[in-house]
Amino acid sequence: MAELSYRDAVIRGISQEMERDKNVVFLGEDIAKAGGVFKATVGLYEKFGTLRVRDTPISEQAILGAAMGAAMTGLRPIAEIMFSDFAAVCFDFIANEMPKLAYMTNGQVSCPLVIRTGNGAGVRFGAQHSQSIENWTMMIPGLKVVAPSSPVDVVGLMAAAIRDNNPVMFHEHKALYSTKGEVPDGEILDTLGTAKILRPGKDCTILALAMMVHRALDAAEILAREHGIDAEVVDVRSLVPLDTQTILASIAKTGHLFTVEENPRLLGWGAEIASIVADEAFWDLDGPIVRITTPHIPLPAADHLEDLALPNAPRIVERIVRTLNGSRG
Amino acid sequence: MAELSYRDAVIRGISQEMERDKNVVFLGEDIAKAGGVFKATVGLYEKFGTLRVRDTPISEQAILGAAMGAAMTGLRPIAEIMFSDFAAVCFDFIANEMPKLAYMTNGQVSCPLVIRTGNGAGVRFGAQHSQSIENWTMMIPGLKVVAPSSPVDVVGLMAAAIRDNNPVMFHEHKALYSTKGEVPDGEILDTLGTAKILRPGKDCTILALAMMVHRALDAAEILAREHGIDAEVVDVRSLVPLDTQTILASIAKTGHLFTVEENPRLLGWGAEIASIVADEAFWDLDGPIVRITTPHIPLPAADHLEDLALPNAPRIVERIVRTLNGSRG
Amino acid sequence: MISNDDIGPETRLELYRLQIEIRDCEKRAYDLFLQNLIKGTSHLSLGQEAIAAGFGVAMKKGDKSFCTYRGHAHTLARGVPMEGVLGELMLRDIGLMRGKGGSMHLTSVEHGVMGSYAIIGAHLCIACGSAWRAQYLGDKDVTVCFFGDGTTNIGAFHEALNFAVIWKLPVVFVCENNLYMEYTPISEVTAVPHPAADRASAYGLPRILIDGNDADIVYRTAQEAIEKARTGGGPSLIECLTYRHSGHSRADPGKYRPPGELEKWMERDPIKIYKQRLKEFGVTEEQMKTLDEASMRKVEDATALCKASPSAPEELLTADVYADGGWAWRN
Amino acid sequence: MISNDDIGPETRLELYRLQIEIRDCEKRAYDLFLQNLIKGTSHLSLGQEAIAAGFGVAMKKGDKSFCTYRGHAHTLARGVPMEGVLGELMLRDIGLMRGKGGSMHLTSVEHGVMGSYAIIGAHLCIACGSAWRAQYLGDKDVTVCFFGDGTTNIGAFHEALNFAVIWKLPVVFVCENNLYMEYTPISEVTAVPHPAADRASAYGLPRILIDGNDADIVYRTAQEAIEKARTGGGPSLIECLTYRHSGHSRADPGKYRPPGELEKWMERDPIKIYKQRLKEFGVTEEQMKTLDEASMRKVEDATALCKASPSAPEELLTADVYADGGWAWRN
Ligand SMILES: Cc1ncc(C[n+]2csc(CCOP(=O)(O)OP(=O)(O)O)c2C)c(N)n1
Ligand SMILES: Cc1ncc(C[n+]2csc(CCOP(=O)(O)OP(=O)(O)O)c2C)c(N)n1
Ligand SMILES: [Mg+2]
Ligand SMILES: [Mg+2]
Repeated sequence: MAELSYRDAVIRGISQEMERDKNVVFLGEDIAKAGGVFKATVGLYEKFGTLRVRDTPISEQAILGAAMGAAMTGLRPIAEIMFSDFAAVCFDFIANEMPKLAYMTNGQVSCPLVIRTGNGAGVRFGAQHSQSIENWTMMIPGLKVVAPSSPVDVVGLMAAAIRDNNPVMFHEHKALYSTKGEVPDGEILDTLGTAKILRPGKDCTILALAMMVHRALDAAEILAREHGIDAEVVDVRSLVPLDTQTILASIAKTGHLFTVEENPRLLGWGAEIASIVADEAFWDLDGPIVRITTPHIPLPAADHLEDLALPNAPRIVERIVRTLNGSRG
Repeated sequence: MAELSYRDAVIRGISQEMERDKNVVFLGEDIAKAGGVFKATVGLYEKFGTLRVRDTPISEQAILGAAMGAAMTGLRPIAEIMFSDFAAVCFDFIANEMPKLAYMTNGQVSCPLVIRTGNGAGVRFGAQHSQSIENWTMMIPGLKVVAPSSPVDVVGLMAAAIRDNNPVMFHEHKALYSTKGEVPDGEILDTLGTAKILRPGKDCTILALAMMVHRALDAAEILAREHGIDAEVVDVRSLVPLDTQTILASIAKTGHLFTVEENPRLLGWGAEIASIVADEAFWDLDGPIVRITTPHIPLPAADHLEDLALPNAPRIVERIVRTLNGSRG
Repeated sequence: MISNDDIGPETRLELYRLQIEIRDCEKRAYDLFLQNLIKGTSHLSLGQEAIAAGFGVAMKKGDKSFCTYRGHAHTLARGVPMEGVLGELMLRDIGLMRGKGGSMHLTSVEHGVMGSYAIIGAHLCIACGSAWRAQYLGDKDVTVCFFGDGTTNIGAFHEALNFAVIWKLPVVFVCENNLYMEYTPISEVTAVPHPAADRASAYGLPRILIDGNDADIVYRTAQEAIEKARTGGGPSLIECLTYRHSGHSRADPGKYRPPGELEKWMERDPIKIYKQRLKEFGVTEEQMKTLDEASMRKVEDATALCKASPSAPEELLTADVYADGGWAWRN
Repeated sequence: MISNDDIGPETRLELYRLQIEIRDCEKRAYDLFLQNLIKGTSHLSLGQEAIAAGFGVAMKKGDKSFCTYRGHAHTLARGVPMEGVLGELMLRDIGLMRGKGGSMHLTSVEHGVMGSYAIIGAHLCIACGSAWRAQYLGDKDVTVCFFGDGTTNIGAFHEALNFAVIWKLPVVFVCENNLYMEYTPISEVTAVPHPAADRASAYGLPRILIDGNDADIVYRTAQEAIEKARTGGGPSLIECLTYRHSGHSRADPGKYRPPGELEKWMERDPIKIYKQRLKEFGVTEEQMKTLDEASMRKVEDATALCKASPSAPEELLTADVYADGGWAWRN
């Protein structure tokens, strides 16, 4: 058991899989010799060599195309898209090529690859380098989508993503790279499509993802301490597949659903879950479903404005208290 | 008052605006001399000439970039992206450049342009030429998004989109191009952000968009005739801005919400509306919110499979009847 | 009758057979959609057969083809049965993808046809990946990627060419310059006269511009480029001059063509050219007739099989969204 | 002392002044983030000043600049006050965009700076649009688009160049080849030795490769290309050889550089070169000293103003999402 940073967990997860399977290869911009702009791939080049860890030109379409063609014919590539915002310059591969391949070919071809990318805000990079695009990828049929919140989940979900036979979007949160957590020794393999209850509670369910998980947990502590509200905090972890069983079971117990989303409001990931719950768990609900999200705006660069935009513990607490007080349920 | 096809309504709308404002220019692939692959721009080149209606190379990024740069500096370009699926090859402009410009520059620059595109299924074109991507665009802050269902709406919303000072995604439905409808003579100018109640009803609210509007209306007739259910059918028309007033008022009246969406399930446009209603109109609801969508799959080419995938009147009726019978509300 | 034949009689007859079969099959596809038996769209290679045939014969088993929506010819050229192709165009159960993909996405992995792609540009990058895999695993197969003149103006073309060169990948890029994108002449939208050949130098590649209507020339060029790739010499970019006799797709009557253009190119019809060539090498009318008849029989048999084929069962709608065969996005 | 001066003393002093001011301002930016007064990222042009200065002086009022995240220099070169630039880096209310955009998106429309773009490639296409507008309206302004060597390998570069040429747009593309993308040497990922110059022919353009560290050479080249564009001669693509003295961004110590490389380029420091040049043309140490001091005063005054500036009011968070000034996505 060692304490590992989220950043080093990325390296550990990739290392673990590259050691066990020589068909795992890794490409991206500045990922090899330089160890990545977030220093989240340091040492891989030295360890696995120039044939398995390759620097590329600034050609995101070629990066994902190469990963896809290699995956179709026998390799298990990992491709880095440096900032998740750049998914837009290669979105044809993410939305139209990789996820439709197995279906269009009637199962003749599969596409076992991982796209890992630096997602999310909090580092004052402004509108084009801070987006949370988990919802861009959740909406595409044929993709799988994960977004870990802790070092141990990074390692286990990375391993699961690399071993999965489908294209997996692996959203690493920029602002979490330097955060630390306990990670057991030895091989770690987690399961895609599983949510985690991080704090059991009976009064309401709070769903969160990636960086928002930590803010939801902070909020839950305040709710308990200052308002006598016992919130259950669920780390969704995987948007596709979605662990609806864990989510619906929690709501059956608490009767109240809140989502805490970093993505901008319209069609943020919580919208889908809200619509599922409002259909399948309608009679379990004792009050409105409330989504706490970044407002539907591009992100500002200024620190105080960015802080104001993202959901934080006080805002989460305020919304939940107001809602629960207002509920006649 | 003349009968016009949806296709000719596109031509009429663009013509009307190009006549009144010489800063309106139009570019795209095969749109000029050939009149467009859907024949929805026939005659514009002859009418407005080679400087205002221009054929381009197969360079979607250059097309949208040129439109954006021209819009920033004084023109009001209309850009065609032939099939909406191709939005993925120029998504950087749609998601990262155009919609963030005004915000990032603190209002120094605006981006008055229209991207019109052939959206939707029903023509057996398969997974890469049949997608409904209205949700891809709805989720981007700073964009406006419309999807007309009738020729008269095409003309009026096209005019409104061209006169709007923001980037507007104008989704034309491929399978509707040949459909006809009455269109008044003279200038037509509609308003973005307004839904239309096409069939008043008291028992439930059905929200639909583009081609699904017609299927929702068919379903409503069957519901009335065969099940004594009086459904209110609302054509959402504009996803951004969203006419939440009309939508919430309808639900306050009926107590039941159904959405009929052509986009695949996860984060289809109805998810956002469902989440708004489950929050703000929770106490008005007498039963579950049910979304009737294309399943979360890529689209098959085969006619019988494609027909099976898209929501149709019988499926809408079945779902609504089952839900209303099941409601204890 | 010419002697010293570098190509040889068997290969020549094979080049002829493939061109004829592609021609007959494409014509049949045309008839079938006139009979409304082909729904959806369809893009024929009539007039461009020599390119698919020349490469088809030069490629070895295990080599990989990446095609476009205009890919019937290239699929047939790898030995895929006609019923698999026509059946997919007709969206029947007998089709290569049982109707799920449609005419624009013909795929037959067992024949090395790694897919047909309908959004311009992407498959050039994907082909790089296939070649990268071969390079990494030490596999000896070569990847060949077919595309049109209009495709040279999209960004993915540029990224793929640069990428293939710097990694010295075993891939051959084949640009079929048929003078048009859909309806717009390539010359009106391209900064150089030869959209591919005039750009080879931008990737440090030699300029290769050939007559795409002469199967012998295509075959020789293909052999050279494939051999170069197979022996670690890296990628090639080949521009083949050709012309499509029919419209861009079933929807297109081809009105945009200047008068006389089609007629001029009919003179250079690859089949016509090749019949003449065979004569010069002493192949008799009878020999050709035998192959012609065999080709028509294949077309008739395939057509009968396709007409008799049902459409795919409804369970297929949700099959193979994920690699496990299913579509479950939730538990 | 050299006579027959095609550039002239005023212009030369202007070229010197701009280079010095950019140098001093960038150095101050560096100091400020060492003092943790600049949050977020920041990309300096130390060592590349001659390019921004040469074009800045050659461009006329009304001409449009499109820059990258490495755009402080190009923004200052259009006459934008230092406090607007430093203030934006410091994310204060006094910044060009009051802190909403940040260092990577410097924009000052009144000075013709139509924005700085942080996602590689896009702004080359956007610059085409600005030039198209000028062509369509008969405006006489020219659009200049600055970008780096690494940018030549992304698809948007290819689309923009082809598009600009076929429409004969009044746009000048300026590639600042500083030998690196972020940390990777451009030579390791590019199929040709000169990423821009060696690709000009792919767009039917002449090959232009110049010393980007000599402001006179940059200025002359800029004048020519801008004049050509202004008089309907269409676009140009110019590759300027240069080197960045600092790391890619504040986060980068530049460890990947081979020993001696930086030192070698320091010999070719544009400021050093230009001081020598001015001497040759008879400018005295005193004259230079006066300009140097004026520059430092500007930097000090700007710094003081920025430090005194508050951060923007919170209402700005939701302002200007739409052109009406607001952010309403619903009624
Ligand atoms: C990104 C993208 N843009 C536009 C289209 C529509 N489209 C389909 S085929 C075609 C013309 C392609 O021309 P070319 O590359 O010369 O191939 P050809 O059809 O002549 O074989 C176009 C524009 C597309 N499929 N993908
Ligand atoms: C599409 C895209 N990919 C990657 C990046 C990350 N990135 C920012 S700057 C940079 C290097 C650019 O190199 P170059 O074009 O030479 O410009 P320079 O920084 O040297 O001025 C990279 C890869 C980006 N901003 N956008
Ligand atoms: Mg063509
Ligand atoms: Mg550089």
